[in-house]
Formats: sequence, C-alpha cells, structure tokens
Amino acid sequence: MARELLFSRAENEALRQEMERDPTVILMGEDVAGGAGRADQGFIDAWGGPMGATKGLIQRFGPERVIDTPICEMGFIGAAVGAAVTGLRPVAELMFVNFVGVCLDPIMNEGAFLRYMLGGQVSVPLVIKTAIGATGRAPERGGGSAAQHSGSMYSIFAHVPGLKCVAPSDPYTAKGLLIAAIRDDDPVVYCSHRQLAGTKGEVPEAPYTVPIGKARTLRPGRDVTLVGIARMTGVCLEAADRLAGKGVEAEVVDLLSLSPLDEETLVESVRRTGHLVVVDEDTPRCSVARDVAAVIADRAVDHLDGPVKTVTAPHAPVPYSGVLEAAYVPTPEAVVAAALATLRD
Amino acid sequence: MARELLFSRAENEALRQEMERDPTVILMGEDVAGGAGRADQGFIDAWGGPMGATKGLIQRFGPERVIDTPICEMGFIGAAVGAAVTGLRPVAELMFVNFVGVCLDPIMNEGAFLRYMLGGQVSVPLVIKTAIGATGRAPERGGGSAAQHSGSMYSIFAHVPGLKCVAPSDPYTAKGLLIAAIRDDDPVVYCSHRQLAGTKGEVPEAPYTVPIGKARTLRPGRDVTLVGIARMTGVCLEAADRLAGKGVEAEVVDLLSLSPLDEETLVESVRRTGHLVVVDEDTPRCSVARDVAAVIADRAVDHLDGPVKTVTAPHAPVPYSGVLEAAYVPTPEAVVAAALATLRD
Amino acid sequence: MPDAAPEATAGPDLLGDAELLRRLYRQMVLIRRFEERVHALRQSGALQGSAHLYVGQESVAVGVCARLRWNDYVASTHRGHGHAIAKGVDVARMMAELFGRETGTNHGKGGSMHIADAAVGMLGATGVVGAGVPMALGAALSARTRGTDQVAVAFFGDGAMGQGLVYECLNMSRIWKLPLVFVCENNGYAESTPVEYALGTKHLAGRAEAFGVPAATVDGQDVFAVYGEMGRAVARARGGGGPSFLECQTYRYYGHFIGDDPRRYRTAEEEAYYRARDCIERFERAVVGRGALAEAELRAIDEEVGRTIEAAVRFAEESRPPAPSALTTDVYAR
Amino acid sequence: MPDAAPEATAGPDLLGDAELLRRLYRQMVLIRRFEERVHALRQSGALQGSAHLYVGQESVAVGVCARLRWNDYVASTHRGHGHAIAKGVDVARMMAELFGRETGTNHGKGGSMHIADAAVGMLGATGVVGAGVPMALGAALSARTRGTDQVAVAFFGDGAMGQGLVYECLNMSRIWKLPLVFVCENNGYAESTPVEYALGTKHLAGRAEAFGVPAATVDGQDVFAVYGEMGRAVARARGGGGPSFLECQTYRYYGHFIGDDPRRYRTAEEEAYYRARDCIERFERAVVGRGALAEAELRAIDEEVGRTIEAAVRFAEESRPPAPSALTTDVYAR
Ligand SMILES: Cc1ncc(C[n+]2csc(CCOP(=O)(O)OP(=O)(O)O)c2C)c(N)n1
Ligand SMILES: Cc1ncc(C[n+]2csc(CCOP(=O)(O)OP(=O)(O)O)c2C)c(N)n1
Ligand SMILES: [Mg+2]
Ligand SMILES: [Mg+2]
Repeated sequence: MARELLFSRAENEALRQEMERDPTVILMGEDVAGGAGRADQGFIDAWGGPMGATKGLIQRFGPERVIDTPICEMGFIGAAVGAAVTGLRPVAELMFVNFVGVCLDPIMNEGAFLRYMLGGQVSVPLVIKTAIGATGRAPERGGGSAAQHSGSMYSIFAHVPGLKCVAPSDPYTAKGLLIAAIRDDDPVVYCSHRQLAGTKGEVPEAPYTVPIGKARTLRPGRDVTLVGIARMTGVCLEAADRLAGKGVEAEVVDLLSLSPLDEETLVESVRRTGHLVVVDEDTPRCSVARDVAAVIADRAVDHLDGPVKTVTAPHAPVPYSGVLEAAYVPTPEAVVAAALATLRD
Repeated sequence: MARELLFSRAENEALRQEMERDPTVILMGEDVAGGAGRADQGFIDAWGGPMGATKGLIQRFGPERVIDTPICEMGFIGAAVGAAVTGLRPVAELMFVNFVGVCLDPIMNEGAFLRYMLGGQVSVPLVIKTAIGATGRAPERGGGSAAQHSGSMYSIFAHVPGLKCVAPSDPYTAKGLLIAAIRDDDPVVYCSHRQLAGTKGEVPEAPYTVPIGKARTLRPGRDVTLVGIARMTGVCLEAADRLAGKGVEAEVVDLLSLSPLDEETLVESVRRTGHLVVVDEDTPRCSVARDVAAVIADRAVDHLDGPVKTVTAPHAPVPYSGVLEAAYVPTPEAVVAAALATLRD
Repeated sequence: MPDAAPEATAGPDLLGDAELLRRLYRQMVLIRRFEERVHALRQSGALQGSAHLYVGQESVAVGVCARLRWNDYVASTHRGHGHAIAKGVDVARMMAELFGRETGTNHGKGGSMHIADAAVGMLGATGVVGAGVPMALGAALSARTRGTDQVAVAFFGDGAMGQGLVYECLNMSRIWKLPLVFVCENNGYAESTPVEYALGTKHLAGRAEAFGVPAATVDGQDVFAVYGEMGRAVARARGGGGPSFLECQTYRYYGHFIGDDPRRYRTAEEEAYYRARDCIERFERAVVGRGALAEAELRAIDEEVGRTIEAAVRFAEESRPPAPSALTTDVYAR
Repeated sequence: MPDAAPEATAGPDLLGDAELLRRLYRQMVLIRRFEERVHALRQSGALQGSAHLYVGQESVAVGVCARLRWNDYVASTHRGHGHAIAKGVDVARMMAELFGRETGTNHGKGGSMHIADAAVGMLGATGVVGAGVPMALGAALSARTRGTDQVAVAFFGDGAMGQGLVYECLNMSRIWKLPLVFVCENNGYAESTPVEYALGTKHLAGRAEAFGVPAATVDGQDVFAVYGEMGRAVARARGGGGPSFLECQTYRYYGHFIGDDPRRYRTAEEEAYYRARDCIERFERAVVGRGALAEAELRAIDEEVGRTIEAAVRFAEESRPPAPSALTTDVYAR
C-alpha cells in the first residue's frame, strides 16, 4: 500500500529533501527551530515552526541554514530577497498570512518587482511559506483565532506581477508544490491551510514536483464546474457528492496555482459544462474567485448557460466566535445551492 | 461662469474647509507642510505635500493639526488609527500608493478590522490620501517614475473588508469625495491620480460631498457600457467619442467608489446595453476591473450579448522608459478595440 | 541561582495606604484566578480558541494601571487579559468573550487577543506583535490635540523589540513629546526564542535611551517597584514632559499559548527562580509581614475573587452566542 | 558660520599612493560631471524622469567603495548615481538608462531610482526609503552562508533612520555578526524635513551603538576620513568581526529632486558653509598643496572625464528605446 503522510509532514519532507539536494536552500523565520542560542543547554528545535512543519531540520542542517529570526518580518523577508539575488534559495516562514501587513514591501516592491526593474539582471528564487484560513474549532465552546490570524488574502499575492502563488489541497500537492516553489527561480508564496495540516494522504517518498501554473481536475462531470482553492477543494468534492444525489454531475477543479492562473483548464471545463461555481475562503472583493469568474465571462461567455457564481466568505473580517466562524467559511451546502442556482433554468 | 479649479487645489480646498468646520480633523504625513521645526528661521510650509495639495494649511491651522512626520508610514498611520479611535479624524498622507508595502498592517489589520474585532465599540474615521498612477511623461526623452512609484494597487484596498476606497476622476469629484471621506466614520483610502493633479474643472466653492458608494453615469449610450476608474474615465470618454464616429453609442460610467461597489448602477447599465468593458490602470489579476466583470457575470449574465472585456495594464510592474510606460497604460484605442470585440456578433 | 528572593519594595508611604494595598492585591489575584480558570476550562475541553496566559506577570499590569485614570488609554498585546483586568474591564464580560458569546466585551467577535472596552480606555489587545504601540501613540497625540491631560500606555513584550515599528514610535513620541509610557514586559522569551538570542542582550532600556526617551528597568515581579517607577513616568507624561520607557523584567509561568510546553526551551531551575519571586507571594509577605494588612483581609479578598470568577464563568456559559446576523454587522459604521 | 574649511585629512601613507589618489579624484569628478550633465539635460527638457542628484556627497560613495572589491555588494537608495559610479558601473549605460534606452543598465525598465549592475555587485537602488538595507543584510548573510569573504554595504540617508526597518537590520546584523557596513549619509534633510526635527538630533551614530553595532561619525566631505573609517569597518566585516555603522555628515547641493528649490527650507549661509568644504576642492588643496599629485594631472583627469561623459550622452542618445515586446518580458524568470 502507498505511504500515507500528514500534510505538515509532507511539507517537512519537501523541505528536508530540497535542503539535502541543494546546499543553497536555507530556512528563515520565527521559531522555525526554536530555543535558539540554547543548544548548549540542550534546547534545540524546541518549536519546529508553525504546525511543526520545520521540526527536525535544524538537527540535520544546523543553525546556519535553519535560522531562527527575531520578530521582524519586514527585515528578515527583505534579507531573504537580498540573499535570493546573491546565490541562495531562501524559504521564509510568514507565520500567518495576515502578517503580510508588516512585510508587503519586500514581497512586492522588491521581491516581485526586482527582476523587472533591473531589466532581467537577477532572479529572485524565494519562497514565502505562510498559513491561511479559519480554525474550524467547535462552534459552541469559544472560538477560533479571529481576524488577525485567520485570513486567506492570497488575492493580494495574485494581484502582484512578478509573484507566483500556490495553495495545495492535500498532502500530495503540499509536497509537490513546495518542492516546485523552492526550485522555481521566481518568488513564490506558498499558502498552507491550517486546517489541512492534520489531514493525511498518499505521498510518494521520492522528491517530485507538482507544476506551478496547472490546475488539476479531481472529478469529471458534465453539468457544472466547481473550482476549489486549498481547503475549499474538499468542500467542492463533498458538494459534488451531494449534487450527484440530486442527479447533477459536477466537475471539480482544484485550482492549486493562484498565480499564474491555468486559464486553459478552466475555460475548457466551462465550455463543456456551461456552468461555473468558484469556491474561495477569502473575502469576495477582488478575490481569486471573482478573477476566475471574470476570465470565464471574457473567454467562455458563449458557453455559459447560467450566472457565474462565487461562494466566498462574506465581506467581513474573520470573527472569533465559533458559531460565527462556522457561518463565515463556505460550506458544501452553500456550494450545492450555488450550483443549483447556476442551473436554474 | 462657474469657477474652475485645479484638481490639486480642489483637494486643498476640501481639506481646508473640513479643517475649518471640524477641529478634530488633523493632517499627518511626510512634508505635508515641510521645513519643519524651522519656523523661527522663516521656513514654514516649504513643501506643502505631494502636488502641493496641502500647501497653506499649516499657516492656517498650525503645526498641531498639520503634522510633518518622520519617514515611518507604519508608525504614523498606526498612530492615525489610534487617534481616530480616540476622538480625532486624521487624514494621513501616503505619498505613493506603492508605499502601502510598508504600512498595510495598520491600514488592514488594525484600521479596517478594529471595529469588527471590537464588536462595534469604536469607529475609525480615518482617511488615507495617496497618489496613484503612471506619470505619462514624453515617451522618447527618458521615462517616468518606474515600478515603485507608479502603481495603482487599489484592488488591495477594495479586497479588505472594513475599508472603503474612492478614486475621483476630476476636480469636482476630488473635492466632493475627499470631503465625504473625511466625514465618513469608516477608514477610507482616497486615491489621487498623479496625472489628474494638473487638470482643471468646475468646482463649487461651498463644501459639498460626492456620496461614497455611488458610481456616476457621465454619458448615456445604449450599445456598450464603458466603466472607468480615475484617469481611465477620461480615456473612456475619449473612446466613446471615437466609437460614436463608428456608429456605436457607448455609455460611460465613472466608478468613483471602488469599495463599496455600486453594483446597481453597473447591473442596470449592462442590462440595457448588453455589453461591458471595464477600464482600469491597475494590473489585471484580482483587479477592480475583473471584480466588476464578475459581478456582471453573476447578476446580468442573461443580458450579456458578448464577452465581458477588461482593459488594464499588463501583468507587469510599471516600466521606467517613456516608450514602455506609454504602452503600459490603457489607451482610448485599446478601449475602442475591446468595445468592438464585445460587439463582435 | 536559588538565591533568596528579595523582599518587595513597599515603602512606608505605600504600606500606610491600606485602600491601595487591597486594590493592588485584589487585582493581582483576580488576574491570576481568571487565568487559572481559563487554563482549566481549556484543559477540560469546555473552552476553545487562541489564548495566551499572563500568569506570573500580574504585578506589571497592576502596578502600571494603578497609576492611571479611568479615561487614560491602554493598548495591549496578544497576552492581554491582565492589562484588561487591571484597567477595569469586567471579568464576566471578558469570560463571555472567550466563550464567544454575545455578552462578551467584543460581542464574541474578537476573542482573547482583541479584548477591548472603550468605556475604560482599554483600546484593545492586538494580535500583531508591536501593533498596539502606534495605537497608544495615536491616543497620546489625540489627547494632546484635544487638550486633555490623558496619558496613554503601550504594553508590549521583549519580542516586540525586534519590530522596527517600536523604534518608529520611540522616535515620534520623543520629537513630539507625547504623553506616552512604553511598558516593555521583558519575560525573557518570544514564543520559544530567548531574548538574549533575538536581541543580543537581556537589557532593553538602553535602546529607548538612544532615542532620547528616559528609561528605567524595574523588577517586574515587584508590584511596588512597578508602581513607583510608573508614578514618575505618568507624572512626566501628564506634566508635558513627554514619553518614558519602563522595562519590567518578568516571567510567564505557563507556555506561550495554552498547550505550549515551556520545558522544551526553559530550565526547571529558571522557572523555580522566578516562581520564588512570585509577585503575589512577595506582596503578601511584605504587606502581612510588616503589618500593613491582616492576613484575614487577604483571605477575604481571595474568597470574593473566587466567587467573582465563578460568577463570570456562569455568566459566560449562560449567555447566548451571537445571532447569525452578527456575522456581517460592525464591518462598517454605516 | 564662515569658519575656515578644515584641510582634508590624508596622512602620509595615502599621499604616497598616487594611484589611489588618482582613482579617488577621478571617481569624485566623474560623479559630479555625470550629475551636472544630467541636471543640464533635465533643465533643457532633453531628459525627463524622476532623478535625485548626489552632487556634494561624492566623497562618501567614493571613500566607501574604494575599500570594496568588485564582488562585494552595495545596496543603494533613490539618490544612487554616486554609489553606482563608485562601485564601477559604466556611466554610458547609466546615462542610457536615464534616457530609458535598451542599452541602459536596466534596459530602460528601472531608470534613475533602480540602477543596478549585478556584475559589479551593485544590487540596485531602491525607491522605497530604507528598503535597500535588508537587501544588503541578505547579501551579507548569503556571503557568509556560501563561505565567501564578501562584504555588503547598505547606503541610506538620515531620513531612513525614521524607518523601523533600519533598526530591525541593525539588530539582525549584530546577533548574526554579519559582514555588513551601514553607511548613513546624513545630509541633514529628508526632502524638506531637517534631521533635527525628524529624529530630534543631528547625531545618529548613538542609535547604532545602542544596538551593539560599533559606530563612528566622520566628516563625509573628506574622502580620506571616509576612506579611513571604512577601512576599519571593512576589515572588521571581512575578519568575521561583524557589522559597523558609519555616519557620514554631508550635504546635497541641489534640491531633493531635480526641480525642487532647496532655498525654501535651507539658508544660503548653510549652503555656503558646506560648499566651502566641497569634497573635490578640499581633496585638490590637500593633494596638490602637499605635492602628492601635480595640478596638471588633475586637469588631465578632468578632461578625460569630460570626454567620458560626453561619450555617455552620445551613446544614450543614439541608443534605441526598448522594443515594445520588452513591456512584458522579465516579469518572471520562466
Ligand atoms: C507580526 C507578528 N509576527 C509574529 C507573530 C506570532 N507571535 C505571536 S506572540 C509572539 C511572541 C511575542 O513575544 P513577546 O513580544 O516577547 O511577548 P510575550 O509572548 O512574551 O508576552 C509571536 C512571534 C505575531 N503575532 N505577529
Ligand atoms: C517608504 C517611503 N516613504 C516616502 C518616500 C518618499 N521619499 C523619497 S526620498 C525621501 C527622503 C529621504 O531622505 P533621506 O533618507 O535623508 O535621503 P536623501 O534624500 O537625503 O538622500 C522621501 C520621504 C519613499 N520613497 N519611500
Ligand atoms: Mg516575551
Ligand atoms: Mg537626507
């Protein structure tokens, strides 16, 4: 039987294998190892990064390549850009995507624009690894992590030319996209959904890449195309099951690459199904969901047999209360309802 | 005859009138007055802000209300948020919109989210006034301001719940929207296109507001809806003239409010014309242009008689070279071509 | 390391103010019992949600806020329960907030990391390290512009001293001479990262001084020391003398968040050292030992606090969650 | 104020190195003539585009870069022409860049504010104040990780010392002991804002010291003083001794950008004071006066530089603008 791994262990394996393969790959971030400077007291690797995804790497690669940083995202991501243009391939950990608020400048104005501004003189092989998404905790017993620790916000990265952005949906794509991101010569934001960290799936042991820029069709269907991002892909699959019970054959496309966008796969699918629902945990305005919808409204309008629907979070910050948080995130029911609405006539 | 004012003087008048009306309005930013701390040497108001839009205000309102700041956007915009929740109505000047890279956090995680996170306890009556857009300098004799000083990027603001975002297209809307932004109890990003600063137009002397959340139809037409943002509204008007020469009646909608979006005006127009072109100087992915297109693809799909077109900058940073910059920004010709493409059958 | 814990530093003037002593004690105990109850609720699974406990640091919040008026401002951190309680936020509404209930301080929308109560000047905790500091600075600027004599306090940790934002604020506070007190709670760690690694030193006050902001370092486990130094800082601020910086050396007893095991990065000896200096015990020894308050008075306070906390839990448990419609209210004022 | 300008500080060792003296002189003059030519082109309308002139500060760039190897790294600012020329970037390609031509250093895509030449370690100017500093820090980290003995230099202005980012970098550079030299060009102004207003002081070195970074203040209009202090800093960096901070007190003769009139915020007396200390004139007095170089040698250099600049302008003018297709190339590597 094929080997199963946790999502966060798949990420860990990707990092370990790439760091073995390529001595220029380094890792930087807050508590990516932990207990820093206390090795002599037996404290090493005390933390191991968010979700433990970087656990064990410092023992293997040492503190010169697994670098605990002070809390200064603007500074250390700026430094990662500088390192990337001078021969390293840094992976910088941004603990939660909301913290892009304190480091958009090095990601955008330098990381993403540098190659263009310099007329192609340099590449910026940098990975920003970050956590996205709501917590999904038990509704009645408190809440989640609230507005500053639960955002998705990848539309900001997709908006920025020069950046790439990927969002895996299972352990297999986690490992493959993270390796692809590290090998890529451009800056890539790798978005890891916190609720996927504890999910399991088949993961080949040997290194492999999942290509950046390609969506993946997980389930064929001829009535409606459901497009999912990260954890929303699972929501789409569940919605597809339910739709099947109503006699509707839904095709499920796992977007994976938010930038560049795989327009061909999307257009081709909607040309066949004539109906589209894009499901996105991010807020709606200027979202990836609406971006996909607009591409279809341009390129496949003649094949559309109903309104293009997006199912997203509301235009609101993420609430703390578990009850509200549960209502915030798109559900299979909402996707089913949207799918039926596109098929309404 | 009605009074004409320069765009930047209209902004100046809006600031002056609101500061007169309401003693809690203050102004903060780098060189909003200039020559700070040298009043005794006769140096006061040496600079007067970008485009001189804040010139003269310090003489009238003093350095306690017209505050030159050190270069620390994250700090002083964060401070503006703190001031806004404790009884002031700050207008913070962000010299160029690209510098959102160094201050997204106070704008988004605090400014925009605070009211929600706090369960409605506070309001954040804050204006961020910023310059957008390419320079439009003479193509063959050098260039413009390049990638870090010429962006539009308002899609980032439109994406963020809790923020509002407006973009005037002429001196009249500049004054009216700036006053509306100052009086608004929510944080508003006011985007001032640098190429509009020197344009003239009729501006009533008495204070007035242009409502946030409303688009404005500048020219009626029944064949195709052209939606413009900021300087692109003028481009749409020019395109409409040219289309008229080809027998096509274009309706021109000036978006004005990027968030909230006036969906009704847009939907209503496209239901009549059946064709839509959205013109946006920002880069295309997750842009306001595609956002508008997606809304139409959801809400007016049955009335669409052709593909929904967006005319935007390419997915590239803004180039320096005047030749390239001229090719970067949408032109009337490109809008005409897009309009004809939506009408193609 | 196990040298004898020093006595708390109450002078005769303070020891004579029984009212103040009772207030300081009650608030420290209230914070501790609140936190311990939250910890227990989390361990039992009755409560979920991100939370960072303040236990061990109570004397900082209490010593600082005891110098403030109700309408002075406080901006807090992810570890904000202590600041909120010391500033006078109602613990029942705080507990309800942790339970995500409609009756919570933030109506369930903010949770532990954002507890605020504008009515008592608690501007809110913030989950972005350092982000509360400019908020307090803005409040100080606002007070000055509006012509009040309100003072603002920014609480932040040693970890926040890695963020450039804090230095931007030191600079602005100084050139504008704002009524602002920077309170740096140096508990030695940012998550698992020791301060001497992250900042190359254990002593942070010198950095503030380099920006021209008068700075002092105090034993943060001694509520009298904090109260004393904060008195000078507040007097300076209210008198137009500008900002101050207070480095409070302290310790958190629990992990970074509930669930984190601090033994992965801290020695048992170090913990023992700080626990031997426990702010509540030292207070009690100083005050009872020197006859300023009777032990029975303290026990009576303990009991009252116990009842208050239990009532808070009941209030929270019995409160309703927010209505579904709350999901999209409060995004905008209008 | 009009006290006598002090002599430049060349010691006998330097005065004996004619080769070095010629190089220092040529680079200072090359920067000045380049800039003056750009100014004239802008005034005549032949050239457009954002540009910030470096005239007056030449001795800083030249004194700093004279201590660097070709593969050491420099990160620059919006006022970057001087840094680029001193690091060895070809002035013809620079001029072509200002003209937005295909043959420019950045193929016309970057312009004045982003001039870079990776082949000589010029990582590029950056238009976001302060943003070059972490870039240099990253280059220093990269050098160390790759096991080379390369050194990195971050140039930045007094205004950048308002940005917290600079302090984040001071902190990281120190805890990681990186081969990095911070070069703060304190020209007294950020746009029209005087440094003593924005930072509450004219003396910036103390802030670096508070972060544990050895700091020195030098007369930035004395190329020998800069060269001397930079020698110590580079030796420390290359020898594994970690970062240094160099505050160079200097002055820009023109406005903030071309078109800005500095008399709106600076006195004529102040300008006269600094012009009396002009770095090129002081150099010439020291070197010719003490017989280290003959005046004729300097005039010959002047002439060669004049020809070089004219050739650069011709090269730029005769070059083609980028092909339209260049609009969307170089966005991604692949
Ligand atoms: C900008 C940002 N980066 C990282 C984090 C994650 N984080 C939360 S608390 C913390 C450590 C803070 O340490 P310190 O300031 O010393 O406060 P303490 O937890 O010790 O009270 C970190 C890294 C964050 N919340 N915000
Ligand atoms: C983040 C940011 N804020 C504002 C600006 C606008 N700006 C460009 S240069 C400058 C002044 C910089 O002063 P200083 O660092 O002293 O350098 P100098 O111009 O004196 O060489 C400012 C405010 C900018 N480029 N980036
Ligand atoms: Mg700490
Ligand atoms: Mg300067």
